[in-house]
Amino acid sequence: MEYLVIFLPLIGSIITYFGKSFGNLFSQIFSCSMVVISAVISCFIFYDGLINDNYGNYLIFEWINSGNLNVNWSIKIDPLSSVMIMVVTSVSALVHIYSIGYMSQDPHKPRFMSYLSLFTFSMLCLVVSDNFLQLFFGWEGVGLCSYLLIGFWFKRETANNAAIKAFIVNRVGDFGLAIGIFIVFLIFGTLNFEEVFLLVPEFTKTNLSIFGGEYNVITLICVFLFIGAMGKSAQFLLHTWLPDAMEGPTPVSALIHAATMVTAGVFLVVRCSPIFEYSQFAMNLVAIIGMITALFAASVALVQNDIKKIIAYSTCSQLGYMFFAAGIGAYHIAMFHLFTHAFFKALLFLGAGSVIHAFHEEQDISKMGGVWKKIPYTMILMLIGTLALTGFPFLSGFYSKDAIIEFAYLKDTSVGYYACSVGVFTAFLTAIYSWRLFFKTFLGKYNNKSIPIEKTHESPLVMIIPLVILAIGALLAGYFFKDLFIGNNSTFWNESILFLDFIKLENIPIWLIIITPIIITLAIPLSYFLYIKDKTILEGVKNSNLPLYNFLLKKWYIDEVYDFIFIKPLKKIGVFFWKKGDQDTIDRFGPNGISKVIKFISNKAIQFQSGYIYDYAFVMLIGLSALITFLILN
Amino acid sequence: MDFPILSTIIFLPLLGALFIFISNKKNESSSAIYISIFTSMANLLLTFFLWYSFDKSFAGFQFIEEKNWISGLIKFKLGIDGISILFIVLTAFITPICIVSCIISVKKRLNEFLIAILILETFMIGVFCSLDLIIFYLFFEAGLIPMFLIIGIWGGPRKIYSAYKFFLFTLLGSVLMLAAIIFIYWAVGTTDYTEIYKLKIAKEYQYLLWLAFFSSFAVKTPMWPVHTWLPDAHVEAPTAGSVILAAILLKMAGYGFLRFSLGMFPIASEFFTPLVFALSIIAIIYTSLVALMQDDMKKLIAYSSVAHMGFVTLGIFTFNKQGIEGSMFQMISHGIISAALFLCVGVLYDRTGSRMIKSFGGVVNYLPNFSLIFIIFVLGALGLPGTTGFIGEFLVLLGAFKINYLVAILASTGVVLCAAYMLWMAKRVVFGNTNNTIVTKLKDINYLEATILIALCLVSIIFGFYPEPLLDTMNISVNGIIQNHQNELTVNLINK
Amino acid sequence: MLAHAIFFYFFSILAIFSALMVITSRSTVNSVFFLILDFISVGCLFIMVGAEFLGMILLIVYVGAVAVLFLFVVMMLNVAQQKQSWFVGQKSTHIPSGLIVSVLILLELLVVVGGWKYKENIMSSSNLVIDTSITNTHSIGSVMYTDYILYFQLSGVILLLSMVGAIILTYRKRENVKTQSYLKQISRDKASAVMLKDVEFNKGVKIDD
Amino acid sequence: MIEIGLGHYLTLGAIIFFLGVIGIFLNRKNVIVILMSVELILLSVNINLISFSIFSGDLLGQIFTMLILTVAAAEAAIGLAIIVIFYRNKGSIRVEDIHEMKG
Amino acid sequence: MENINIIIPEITLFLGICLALMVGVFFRNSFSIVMKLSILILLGVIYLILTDWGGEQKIFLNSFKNDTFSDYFKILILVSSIFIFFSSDQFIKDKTLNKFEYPIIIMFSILGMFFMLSANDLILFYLGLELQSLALYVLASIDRDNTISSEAGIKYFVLSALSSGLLLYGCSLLYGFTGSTNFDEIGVSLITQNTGAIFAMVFILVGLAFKVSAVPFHMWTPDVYQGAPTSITNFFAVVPKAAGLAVIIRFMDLPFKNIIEEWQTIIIFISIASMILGSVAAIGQTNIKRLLAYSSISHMGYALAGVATGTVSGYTSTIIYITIYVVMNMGTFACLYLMKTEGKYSEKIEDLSGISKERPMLAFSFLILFFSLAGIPPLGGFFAKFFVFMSVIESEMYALAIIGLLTTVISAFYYLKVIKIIYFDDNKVKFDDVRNLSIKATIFLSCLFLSLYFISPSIIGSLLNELFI
Repeated sequence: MEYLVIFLPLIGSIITYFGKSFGNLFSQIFSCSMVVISAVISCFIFYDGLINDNYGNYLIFEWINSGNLNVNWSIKIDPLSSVMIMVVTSVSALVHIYSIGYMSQDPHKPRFMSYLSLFTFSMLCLVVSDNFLQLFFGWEGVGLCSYLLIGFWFKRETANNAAIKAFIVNRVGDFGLAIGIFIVFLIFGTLNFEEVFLLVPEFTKTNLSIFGGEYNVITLICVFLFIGAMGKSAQFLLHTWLPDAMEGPTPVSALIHAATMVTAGVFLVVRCSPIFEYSQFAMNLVAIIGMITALFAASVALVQNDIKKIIAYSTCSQLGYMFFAAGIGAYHIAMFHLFTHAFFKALLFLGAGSVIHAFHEEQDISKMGGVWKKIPYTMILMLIGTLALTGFPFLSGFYSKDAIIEFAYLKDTSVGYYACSVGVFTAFLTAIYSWRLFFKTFLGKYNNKSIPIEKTHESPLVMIIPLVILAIGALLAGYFFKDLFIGNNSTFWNESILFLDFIKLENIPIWLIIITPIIITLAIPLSYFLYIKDKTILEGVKNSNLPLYNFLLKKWYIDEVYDFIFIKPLKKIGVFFWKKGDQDTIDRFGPNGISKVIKFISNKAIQFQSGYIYDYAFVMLIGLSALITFLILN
Repeated sequence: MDFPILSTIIFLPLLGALFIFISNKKNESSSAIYISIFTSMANLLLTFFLWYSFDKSFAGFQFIEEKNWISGLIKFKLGIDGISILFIVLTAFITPICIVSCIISVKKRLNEFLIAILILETFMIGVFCSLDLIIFYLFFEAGLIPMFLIIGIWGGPRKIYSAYKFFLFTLLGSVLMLAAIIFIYWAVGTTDYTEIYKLKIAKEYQYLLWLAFFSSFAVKTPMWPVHTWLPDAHVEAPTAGSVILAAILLKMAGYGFLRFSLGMFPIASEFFTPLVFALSIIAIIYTSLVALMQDDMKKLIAYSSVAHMGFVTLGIFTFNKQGIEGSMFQMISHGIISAALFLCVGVLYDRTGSRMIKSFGGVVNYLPNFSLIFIIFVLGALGLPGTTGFIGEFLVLLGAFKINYLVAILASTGVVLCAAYMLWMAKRVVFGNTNNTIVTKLKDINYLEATILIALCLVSIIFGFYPEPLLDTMNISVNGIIQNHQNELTVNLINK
Repeated sequence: MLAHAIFFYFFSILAIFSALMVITSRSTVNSVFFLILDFISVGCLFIMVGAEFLGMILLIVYVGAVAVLFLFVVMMLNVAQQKQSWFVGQKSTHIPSGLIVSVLILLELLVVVGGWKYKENIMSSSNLVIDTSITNTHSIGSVMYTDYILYFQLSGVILLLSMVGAIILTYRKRENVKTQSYLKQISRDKASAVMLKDVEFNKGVKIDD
Repeated sequence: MIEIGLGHYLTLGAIIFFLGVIGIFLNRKNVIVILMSVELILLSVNINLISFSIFSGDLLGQIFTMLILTVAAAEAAIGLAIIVIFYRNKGSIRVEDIHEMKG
Repeated sequence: MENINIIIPEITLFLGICLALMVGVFFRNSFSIVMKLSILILLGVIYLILTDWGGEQKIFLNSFKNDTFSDYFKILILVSSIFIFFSSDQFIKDKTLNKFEYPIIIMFSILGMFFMLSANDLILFYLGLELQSLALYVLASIDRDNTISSEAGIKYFVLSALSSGLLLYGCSLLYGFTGSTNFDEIGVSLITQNTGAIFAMVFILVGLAFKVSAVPFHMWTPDVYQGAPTSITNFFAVVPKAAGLAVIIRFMDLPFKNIIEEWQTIIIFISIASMILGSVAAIGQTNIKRLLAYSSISHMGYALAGVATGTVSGYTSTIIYITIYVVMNMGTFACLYLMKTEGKYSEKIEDLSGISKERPMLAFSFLILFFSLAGIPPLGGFFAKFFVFMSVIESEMYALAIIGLLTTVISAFYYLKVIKIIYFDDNKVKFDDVRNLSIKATIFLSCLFLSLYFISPSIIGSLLNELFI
């Protein structure tokens, strides 16, 4: 059964790709059914694990066996992976179905479906791995699928660039992850999670001298692993690919860049909680990076105009939440937020997709507005998503986000307090940009000049139904799974997450509980007023703080800085090495130089062969006298 | 085993070449095609049989054949172990592919081309089979002749410069090796590798001898800064030539390092490790950066070969299990993937006559099947898990990390750069808009091309997921190498 | 002793002078004459030192044959006018350095050869002792055709070769040259010598038919 | 100085040898002079041999000398023949004219 | 009574010469007959040598010596001469060199070489050398109506006369300072203290180096190779070289064996200079005969490297080298006989361009021969170099070995140039279809030998086993 979950998407992918000749319908139905079956089974596995405690590790076959390096292909089912499987397969199934409608005009449907299924397979490989290497396989696999799907519309230059950027930035992260894995293998001699986790306590004092300094191995491992996680989860400094990745089709953004792949980083940190727990430095680093990302992304999201980019930054920001949750030790809450976030963010993306669909591929929110009557379902669903995202009371986001903030407070450390305040502030920003998005899209005046309002239309049923299901999740998931995931007495996580010092969610000051809901509720009218009623105020603010505005609009100029620091110099160095190094130095003084010298000598040697007898005799005599003189001198 | 299977495998292609030579008719090549395909396939089957009957649990050399050759001096000695068998299989596997590819793409003087390739196969397999240094040198050098002709006769516009550069560069490197081999003969009393292995070479000689061997292998590998012949040779060589060059000829050097430098000069190898590491690192980063800026596909792949071979040398000189097995794997993987990439470029070149990246774009619209395969190999080249490329690179880096963190970390940046230049090329060639009207009229790959490419593709993916057959084959032999190395070093330490 | 020294110095200075003149003389004919003078003086030295047969032979062979051959060729090729002119119109600038090099060789030769002290013990292995009781000619003649017959024959072969070689190089079969063939003339019979013809009357004779 | 020994003769031989050598490569005008220089060299050899022969009381040197005389004659004959055919082809035997081939 | 039997081959050869001379004089247009007769005579001499193979014997007051060494070289000379006769037949007729004296003079020079090889005495050696040289003077200028050929004759004559003058001067000093002309006796009395005799050694060495055209006494080589008719060049490139090298070995092994220190440095110098100059100067050549001249200079450098070791294995390696060199040059020159366009023989390298399309077999022969000349394995030329370097390194002369190996790379450059012209360039000149079996057989046998030599590389070595016991 476990095998089925993993391999059905793969089969779906392969058959869909090569079954092009069976037609589009076949490919869509086949791949959808495969993933749906997989999703159903995964729910069953989750349930089975929950009820019967039926967890285990299923070996497929040995992968690499080299000296003391033994790595298997295997399926490890434990609470953590079962949750992930369920999230991945179910969101994936819904996105598959949604894609049937969304991609109906596209000539390359089978390819698209195939990539989606392949992505699902890779993601599953990642989450069910029992060792670092298979995780790395899935990690790169999802990166690949992300690359393929971002660049799906390969004729667009921007899409291609975005795809490459995504892959390479991820590679930078993978570079860190790989080094983390190397250190793990170096220290522990194995890459198997369980074996590593068992050994961790013995090595907490071990130091490794690297780059001329002595560092604690656990910290090193954690830092490098976290670099990997940063890359995949688009954390600050390595986030640049995520907004660009919105060049891909919207279902892709929903599935990969919101619900599943980007959370792989969080998953990694949670999976490695038994290591992270032993390094306070790494934990703090995670938390701080998470906080910076949360704040940064939210601030940038405030001023963006592209509907998908706003949601992308929002995703970034929410991932920041998850990280700082993990960083302060609230792994289960991070997972919970991951879980709920999957629903509402997928919902938002798909909803945005629906909007875009309605506007015929228009993504700029300043060119939308006032269409709520034309697309009512979409509007309602988006509303649910927005509410859930902002953490409106009793929706799923509320439970997870608040839990993070509360936990941070209870942690009772300086990082915890910072995290708490950042959480609250970010929640406020989240509310502002979310409502800005919502209001500018649906309310106000109709701004689009290229498409008359009559032409906008509601999406087909096949797109709406997945949205509805997700909306239900967004509404209720928090409430239903709250106790299970983060409840005080829950033993659900069992040994898959390690807590060294357990914090009970008690004795929370009442003001803390209510401050966030109040802020975000107040944000609704505020943003309505600012974005719909009286735009002049914002204009004034914007004009008086133009540098700041531009700073935010240009995403803190990080892309430009990277371009300046890395890309251009690398290209220049490449050309330099090629032209100056290879051609002008090595070739010039190497082969070409030597052959020139030899040709020169050759010409000189030939000059002696002047054709005159006396010269010949002269050379002979020189030879004779040289030999005689040599002999006499000896 | 009484039947001299190794000699058969070595000389069967030569026989085939002879047949073609005899039955050579002008403007008539069907019989030559059949003969060459038949011979190479028969050889492939024989090597499979060899692999099948190979005893994986035995560390020493197997299928040993010994004949008096130069009386009183040198014996003609053949034998294989877990390392060489893989290269033999690789050679026998690549050759039919080359033959098919040149049947498709070579328009003039096909018969001669087939003869050259078959003769080359003989020499290449001979290199991997020989257990005597002189025999090894003989085969090692002899391969220059057919390769020189392949580049020169069927090459591109700058073929003469490239062929010269290739020939003289490699010859220059290997004459020093010849001097070293002869010196070993007089110092040890034999050039039989197994004997030298037992008798050991005195420590004070090792350093210079190591350098002499290094000069040959470094050129052939090729290592920075003696790599510049490779891009030129690749660019100008015909497709099949590039394939053989990348897939097998470069591997001879890696094999040489592994078998001879490590086996015979353990102390010197240890001593010169920093040098090799430094050059490998430079090769990886430097050539990756150069590759990034190439506008010729073949040149790009050639530079990437240099970078990939940098991983190989890096891995070999880690002296640990992962590193060496990784190098082995990387060599085989590179043999398959770079061969396939050259074939892919060949497919485009056959159709358009251009290898320039900028003359393509949007190929996927017109050659979807080709593009799929091309992308798979691009991904394999950048070391995506699930292809052989990943396992090789990963093991090498893992092995290197055990020895030297800095080296491993620097080498890892090569992986990132590799992704950059490979994907950038893929983007500019396969994706994007089609600016060139020629591209719009292209036909997708035909069955023959598809067959060879898919064969390579399958091998790459299968061994990417299930590398056990390869790792298992080399396991014991690699252990032997490491064991020997450790012993030598210990003895050396005690002597100190 | 003194007489020996006087004669030695006289003839050797003469030999050196004439050798110098051979190579420097402006006229080739003069060169040949100086060569002859050189041979004569050296021949005298030979006779003086006791190798009278060779001294004579030198005169006979060289002066009588070789030098005359030279003269003959010089005359035949009509190059007598080609004047020797050193240091004029040189294309090659090696002359000063050439002189230096050859003087170097000479000095080294003189140091080693001229200054070398004759050691008896090394020369003891002589296997053909000069018998002072018989003449020089006699003693040479008695071994030349017995013990050293191989050398003698071989020198004959060399002369044969030089003959054949000189002929193959210079002999030219001349076309359209009328030559006598005695055999042909003698062996002519009547039939081939006389042709009888019946001549028709009153028609005249047409000779060139 | 008065005592005339082997050294004197050898010195004479060396000087004539030296003059012969100089004659060969300082000569610019006439090939026949070169031939004469060769004869000078052979003469110097003869002086050496004769003096060695006399001073060591060994007849062999004289026999050698005689053979050299023969060879010298043969050499002169062939040499002059070659000069003659060259003259026929070229119309000159100036040393400077003999440089059709070079490089 | 002395055993006259051992000189029978020489006597037979001389009588054969006389017979051929007679036949040539008394028959009209007798070239073909004399040619065939000469081949028969040479075959007969081979037979005579083989029947009395080996065994060291001396006659004529120890001045004539016959042993395996001289027998081997005699056979080598005879076999290669026969092949030259065979393969050059067509060429000679085309060039109207078909005078009956032609083979006779070659036989004279062979006779001279025989005496050179068998000489155990300075006088006999000198006479043999002169006999050979005089014949070669004639041969060089045998195309007497051709300016170039007669120029080659003059150059060869003047320089060779100079060199034999130097050699003779050395001989006279050697005679004076050791008191004997017999090699064995010279060998005994020639010791390091004997400065004058060592001086004489240098002069003799110069003369011998001239014969094998070793640098710096090589100056005649390119011009004579170019000027002489190809068939003569073929002879020049092969036969006197082998004989000259044999004589050098003889000298080093017998009279000079006690002063090895002194001559070793000289030979090393000459050897290195030849390798380098031969490789370097050949690069710019456009005439294939000139190219081969420089090539033979560098080959002589390698062969002398074997001599320079002064050991038995070194001498053996030199003999192997020269044997393979002879085979390679036989084949290469036979190929030149096929370079005929519209009845004229071409010598320009560029005329070979692209012949691989029209004449694949000829091109392939060139390929084998030139790669073999370059010393690329697995062809015969490689083994020649291999054995030399084996012995050089055995004698721990590493610098010589390294320089030698590096110059092989340089020399590979110009061999590749010819291959490049043949195979890579476009066709310009169309060669006549020469249907001559003997030329093709020569090429074929030579190529076969070179390409199959790797099967049993020790074959020559084992022949030579008893050489220097």
